[in-house]
Amino acid sequence: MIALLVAAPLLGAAVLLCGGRRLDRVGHWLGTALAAVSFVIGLVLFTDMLGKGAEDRTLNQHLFSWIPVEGFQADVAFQLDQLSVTFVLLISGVGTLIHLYSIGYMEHDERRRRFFGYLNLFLAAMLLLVLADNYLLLYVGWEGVGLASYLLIGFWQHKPSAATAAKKAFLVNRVGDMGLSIAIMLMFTTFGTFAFGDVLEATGETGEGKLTAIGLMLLLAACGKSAQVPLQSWLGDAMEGPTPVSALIHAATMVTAGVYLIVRSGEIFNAAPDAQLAVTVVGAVTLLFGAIVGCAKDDIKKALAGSTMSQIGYMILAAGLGPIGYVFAIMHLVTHGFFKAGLFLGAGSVMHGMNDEVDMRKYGGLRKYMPVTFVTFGLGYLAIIGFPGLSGFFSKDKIIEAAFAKGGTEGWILGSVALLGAAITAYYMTRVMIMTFFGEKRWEPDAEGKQPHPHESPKSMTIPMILLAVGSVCAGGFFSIGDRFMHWLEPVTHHDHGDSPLSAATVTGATMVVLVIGVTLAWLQYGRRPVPSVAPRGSLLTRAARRDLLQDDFNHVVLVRGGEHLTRSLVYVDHTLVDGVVNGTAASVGGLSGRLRKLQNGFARSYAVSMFGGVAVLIAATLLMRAV
Amino acid sequence: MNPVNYLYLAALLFAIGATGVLIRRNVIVVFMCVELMLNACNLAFVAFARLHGNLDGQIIAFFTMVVAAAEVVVGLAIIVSLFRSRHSASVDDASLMKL
Amino acid sequence: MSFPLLTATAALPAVGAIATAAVPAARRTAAKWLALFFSLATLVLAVVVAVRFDPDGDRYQLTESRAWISDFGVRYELGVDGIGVALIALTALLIPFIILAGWHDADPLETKSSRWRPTQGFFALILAVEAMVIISFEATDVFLFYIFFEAMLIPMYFLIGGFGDRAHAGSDEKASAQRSYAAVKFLLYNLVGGLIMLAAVIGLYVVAGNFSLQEIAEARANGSLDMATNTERLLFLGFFFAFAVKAPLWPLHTWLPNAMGEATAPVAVLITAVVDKGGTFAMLRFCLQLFPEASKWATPAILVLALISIIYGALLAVGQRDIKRLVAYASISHFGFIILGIFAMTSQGQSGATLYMVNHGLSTAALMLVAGFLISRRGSRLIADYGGVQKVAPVLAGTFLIGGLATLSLPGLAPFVSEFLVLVGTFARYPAVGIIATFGIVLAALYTLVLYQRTMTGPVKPEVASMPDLKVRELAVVAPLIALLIVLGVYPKPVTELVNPAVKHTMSDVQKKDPKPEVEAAK
Amino acid sequence: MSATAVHSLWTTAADPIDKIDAPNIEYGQLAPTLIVIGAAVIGVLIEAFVPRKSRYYAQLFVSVVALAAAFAAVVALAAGGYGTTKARIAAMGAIAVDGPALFLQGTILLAGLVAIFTFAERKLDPVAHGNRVDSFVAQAGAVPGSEGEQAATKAGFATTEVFPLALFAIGGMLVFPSANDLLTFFIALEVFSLPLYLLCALARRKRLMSQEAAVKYFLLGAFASAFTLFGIALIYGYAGSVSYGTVAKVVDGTITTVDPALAGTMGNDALLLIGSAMIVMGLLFKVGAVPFHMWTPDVYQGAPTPVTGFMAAATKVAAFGALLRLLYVVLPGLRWDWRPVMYGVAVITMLGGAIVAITQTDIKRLLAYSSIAHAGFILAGVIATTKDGVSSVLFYLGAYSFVTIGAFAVVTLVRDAGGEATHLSKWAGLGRRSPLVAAVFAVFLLAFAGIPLTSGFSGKFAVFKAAAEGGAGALVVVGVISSAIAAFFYIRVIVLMFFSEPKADGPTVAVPSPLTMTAIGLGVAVTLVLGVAPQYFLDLASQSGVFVR
Repeated sequence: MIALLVAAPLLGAAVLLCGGRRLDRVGHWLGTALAAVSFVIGLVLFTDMLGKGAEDRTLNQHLFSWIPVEGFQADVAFQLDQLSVTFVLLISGVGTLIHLYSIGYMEHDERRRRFFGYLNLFLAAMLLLVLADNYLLLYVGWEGVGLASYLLIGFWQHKPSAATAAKKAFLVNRVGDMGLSIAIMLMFTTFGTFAFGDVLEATGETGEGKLTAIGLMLLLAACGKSAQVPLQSWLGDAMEGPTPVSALIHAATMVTAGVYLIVRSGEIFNAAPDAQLAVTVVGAVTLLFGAIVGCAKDDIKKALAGSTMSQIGYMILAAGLGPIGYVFAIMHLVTHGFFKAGLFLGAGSVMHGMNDEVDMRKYGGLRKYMPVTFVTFGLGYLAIIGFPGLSGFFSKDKIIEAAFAKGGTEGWILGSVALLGAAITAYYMTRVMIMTFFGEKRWEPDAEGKQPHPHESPKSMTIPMILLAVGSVCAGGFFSIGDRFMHWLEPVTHHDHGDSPLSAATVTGATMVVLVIGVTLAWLQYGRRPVPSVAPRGSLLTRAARRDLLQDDFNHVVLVRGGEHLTRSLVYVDHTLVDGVVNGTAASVGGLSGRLRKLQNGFARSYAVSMFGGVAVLIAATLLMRAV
Repeated sequence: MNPVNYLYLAALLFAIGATGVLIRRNVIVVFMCVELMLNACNLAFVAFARLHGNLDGQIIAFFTMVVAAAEVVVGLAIIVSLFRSRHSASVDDASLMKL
Repeated sequence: MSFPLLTATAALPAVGAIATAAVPAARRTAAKWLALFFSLATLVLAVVVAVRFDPDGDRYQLTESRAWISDFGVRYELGVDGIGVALIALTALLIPFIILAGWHDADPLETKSSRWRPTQGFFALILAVEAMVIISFEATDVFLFYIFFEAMLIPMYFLIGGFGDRAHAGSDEKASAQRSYAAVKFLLYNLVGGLIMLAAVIGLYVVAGNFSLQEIAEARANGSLDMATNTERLLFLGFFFAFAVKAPLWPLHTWLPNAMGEATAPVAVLITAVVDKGGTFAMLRFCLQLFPEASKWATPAILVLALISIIYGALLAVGQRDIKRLVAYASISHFGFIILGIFAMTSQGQSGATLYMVNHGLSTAALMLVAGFLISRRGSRLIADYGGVQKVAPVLAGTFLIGGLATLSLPGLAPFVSEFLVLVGTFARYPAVGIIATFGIVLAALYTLVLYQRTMTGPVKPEVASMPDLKVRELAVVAPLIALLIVLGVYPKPVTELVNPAVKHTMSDVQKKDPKPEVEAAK
Repeated sequence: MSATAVHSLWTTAADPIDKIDAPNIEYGQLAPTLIVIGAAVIGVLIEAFVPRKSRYYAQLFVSVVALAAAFAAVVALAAGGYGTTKARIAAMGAIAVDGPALFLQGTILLAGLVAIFTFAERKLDPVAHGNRVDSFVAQAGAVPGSEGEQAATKAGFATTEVFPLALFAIGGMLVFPSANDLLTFFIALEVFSLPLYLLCALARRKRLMSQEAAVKYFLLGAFASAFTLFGIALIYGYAGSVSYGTVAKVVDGTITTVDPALAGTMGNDALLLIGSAMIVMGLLFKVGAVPFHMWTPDVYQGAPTPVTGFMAAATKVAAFGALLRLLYVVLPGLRWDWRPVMYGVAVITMLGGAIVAITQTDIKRLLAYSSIAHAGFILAGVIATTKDGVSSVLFYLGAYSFVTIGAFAVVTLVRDAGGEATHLSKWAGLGRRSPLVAAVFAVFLLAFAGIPLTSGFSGKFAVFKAAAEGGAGALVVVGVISSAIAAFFYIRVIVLMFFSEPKADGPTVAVPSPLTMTAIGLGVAVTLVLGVAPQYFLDLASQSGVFVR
């Protein structure tokens, strides 16, 4: 049954990718249907699980022994518990919606069938990732989603920028993957296994050093997949992909895999405080980083990407807090999945109506032309900034609370950062909202001179948007009332209330204050005054933020340039030195040959001289041998 | 006279012959030097025969003479044909093939 | 005596080579089909060998033993262990694809009737190589192995030097000069390696008095054959040098890019996927079994060289402008992994190395053969001459991508399993080495994706605009390879089961035990 | 006083000579040599008495029959156990009939037979004035390019003397490795050398080079012979005998022949050491070891190619045979003296031959240098000083001689307007023009290079193995290094033949008569058989590895 979850979309991918043109007309429906099948199976399993007691909700399925080698056991086996079923529902649910949306969005693309194949491949890999019962199989899903992400970011391969972005995403992720594989190797040498159950139970039997090392390596992996500093640079570029992809992979699901990994490995981190600290630091830094970048971008998708980074920063921060934060990390993950997917779909809908224009400075006043989009996007907006009662309010608030609850100076710092992040979130999201839907029209004809005619998107696109908006509005409340979500996950992640120096009400109040400040600032800057359609030069920070806080420049100079020089010099070394030594030896033998050859001068007498000398040496040597 | 002195003489002759081969240019002279070396050997054989008091050495000397004669026949034939084609009796002129 | 199955497996392609060579000049197509038939028949025999082989049985099975040159202490001794079976199967499997992929590579350019019969020669040489490779995998007599290990250089040499890419064939003097340079370089490197090994082979005879692998290994194990430490080390170095040239290990690798660059793609596959495996196979079979102590002594140095190969090969692959040279450098990197796995001296490492040999054969074959199809369409090996191929030939691009992904060891494809095993096996004993080697996986992604990006994506270049997609024959070559890559990636058990007992034997030969996990060790 | 009495006044009666011991000649055991020499004499008579037209056929017939008969005799002797249990010294101590002698005689005879086939080849050179011509000059006495030469060609003259000359040479070679005293040794040396000098001078094309080769070979050969002879004299002086057995015993110290009074001057080991060095030098000259090799390239290049092949193969066999007997039978007591020296010679010969060959541009000179390098390899086997050493050298010689004759026979096939096209540049693209010939030549080159599955590998393995067992491991390493260097130039030729584009004015490949085809075919067959299944021949060599003393 669990295997079917993965198998259905995998089958879809195989059929769609190998099927050829014959499937062009039905391919998208097939893909969507199989995604839905997964979702339905997920629901069935979920209800099944609800029927059981909290302690025996974990389901295991062993398919076959994958790599049986002496002293090494890797299985293809699944584990379905509360944590994974949460993900399964999110992935397959949002996934199905986005499949649906894509039918409309990709209608005019001649390679739509392939697009759905890739989407199905992604679903399969992502489900494998969350269902695996050991780290190695998780790794397969981990790289599988990376592959799908690569294929989908670069879906419009004819655009060099898309191809480059795809490659970049894969490479940066590979750096993270390196961390994951080292972590697995460490587990193998430490515990002799890398199955979740065995490893997590045995954490007490080894020293903190090992666990810290494993934790840091897992963090590296999470940084790669979840676009956390210092491996965040790929996410902005990843927006080159079609918008449904951004919504599904680069907002709702794949990028949160890092959070899943950390929460899943909770026992390791719990026993390694240093690693935990590193996690919180990474989360806090990324939270601000993403938010600042999000403020400066004029490209609607890149602004949202900055936001995603920042929100995942929140989750990572929460996950780093240990049992205090695990539940909230996952909760924020789920609510974020709803509203961010909704926002992206909204952005896609806007672009759909605006001839694929992405620059917000060329939008303006769209609320009248796209009412459904406006409303759903607006609800998502309210959810993300944490408007009271909407889902973001509950989940984010809890994280800020938990950060303070960490206690000590750390708690204060982390809490303050989280609060600051909330203010910036309010600011940049308001900015996006105003620039897109309010103010004057700043529309411009596209490159082919076509004036945009904004219109509402077709049903297949709006329905998913509406459903996601509903999720954005209700999920938080539904989860939080009576701490339902906490109780649901507690058997897996455990929970600890921590020791908050501030009361919950204080924190909520503070959040509200910073929220108002952020919204007001944005309104002062963009609502009151007309938005210039060409970006002003801006302050140093703005310019830096537009360039992703110069991280790409750093990468370019240090890694790309440095790498180019390194490879170029190595090519030279290989040619001249390594090959040169051999060629040189050959040449010197040749030279020796040329010189010795001259002795053969054609004169019989000189030959006789050599013979005479030879016999003299021969005699001398013979006598010498005797003398010695 | 001490027969050993004949040996010294033989060695001397041999050396003279060898030197001649090395430094003379005329093919005929070179060839004569080789003959000189052979005769030096003969002298040595005879001297040794005398020293040892057996006849082997002397017999060998006869054989050597025959061989030398045969060598002359072959050698002169070759040298003459070379001389007729090149009109030169210098060994050094015959150096078409080298390197 | 039962039917000499192993002899038959090796002899069949040899017979095929002779038969193919004898086909009259005008009947080119017949020669091709004949060669294909023989290669398929060999595949059938190889499958029979694999089926008849019992993983739980004796170490060497299907053994044959006949007197051959008693003066040299040489017997005609054949026998296979799991590793041998796996590699024989790989060889027999790849050759039909190589033949099929090179179907038109040796068609004579001018239709002028002459006695020059390149087509017949090409396929006959491929079959000859197959025969020699198979018998060298089967030989359990050091001398017998050596003979064919060396002799296979000659047909390989003619294949490299005699048959270039269509694009470069004909009157292009420079290309022909480069090609013969590559062929000579290939031969000289390997010949020098082989000759140095010859000295060691002779030395082994002087020490041991015969060449039977089993006898010597047994005598070593029970102490009746005692080698002085220095003797053993020198002999080991002699053997290892030859294998390191063939494998190839840095810094003895420079022949490979030339050879693979200049040869046609199928021949390049033959070099790297089949012939070169002889080197790593022999390290596992001969170096470790005959000279266990010296192997352990040399391990640190070899690990360092293997690491350098991994990183250096990958970095150079990034810097290449020529598609085939890029694949060649990638192979150097991969051979680094194989050697690393062998000398990590852990079960995982060695199983991984063996699997790696098989998987690398498949993945490189897939990538290189598709690259060959690509090159034959445009007539250039330079990456810069391509762009946007994906748009005009999506199937070609797709298969190329899968080949590339296999090369970068994407999980789910076969090479991942082996690469991970090698890494884990290495890490278990030498953590630092394992970590450095892991950098290789990032670099692998870099060179593969850069290659894919530059050739397949972006705007369509005018020169490739009319490029046809894969033909049925070409698809028939690539599709099974890809299917195998996936199957072995998901379910490598058939191969690991074959390999495990052999690895156990090797581990006991070198008297090494896997390091215990820390938790267990603590108990 | 009777007359008798008067007579007895100044004469005294000697003991009546009632019997002279007639020398006891074992004709049966000497049959191979006798047959060949006899045939040579008949050949001379044929020259004198048979009409010019029939001489070619008569000579060919006599030569072939004689060589075949002699070979049959060798086989018969071997079958009769003379190579092993019944090994003995015949002809009053002059000739040894034992394993090595018979093995080498058999090899020489077969090589000679094949060489005679190439001598007799008359299909390669274009027909001159209606006469089919072979590789030899029409009239040796005629000045090159003169009217006399043209007249001789027109008249259809042919130097059919080459057949008896070759037979004499073969006769000498048969004796050389089986000579059991230094006198016989020397005579045999001259008997096979002198005809070779002449044969060298008899090329039909490029006569100046041919004559030059003959002069050089002759002068240097005579020079070397003089040294050898002087060495013999010194040994004689040391031992008082030239019989191998006696000398060996004196060297061992088993017997003393020198009058104690003379011990101060004659009992001196210096005589022995210098003498043996000089004799060895003469042999090293014949095998072409560095630094006595310098005649080799010039002579190989200038001599008519069939003669070159014959020389390269048979001379080497005979000379190495004699060297083996000298070192193993006469001088084993000195092995601690000569081994290091020969070691050095072997090293520089292997390396020198291989290195200088790299830059050669003429195929015959290339093969000459290759033969020098091979001499070095064989010396490695000689140095082993074991029974295996002997048999490995025997095997190597057998394997090598057929490859060599075959290779030179192929060289005769590649021709352009000026005769054989021996410059390497002319061989470019031969593989495309005549794949079969090129492939055959490639097989020979691979055998020279010692690639497995050819006789070259088996031979090389045998000698290196013997050397290693004999404790000369370092020599083996030098050997493999020079093999690697040597491989380079063999491969260069293969590259040239197969991977270079044929030149427009390239040479043509003549279609030979069955004679040459037999020579080449036999070469290929021996190369492959000894490469793949050498056991029988190794056994043979190993059974033949024991000298009689």
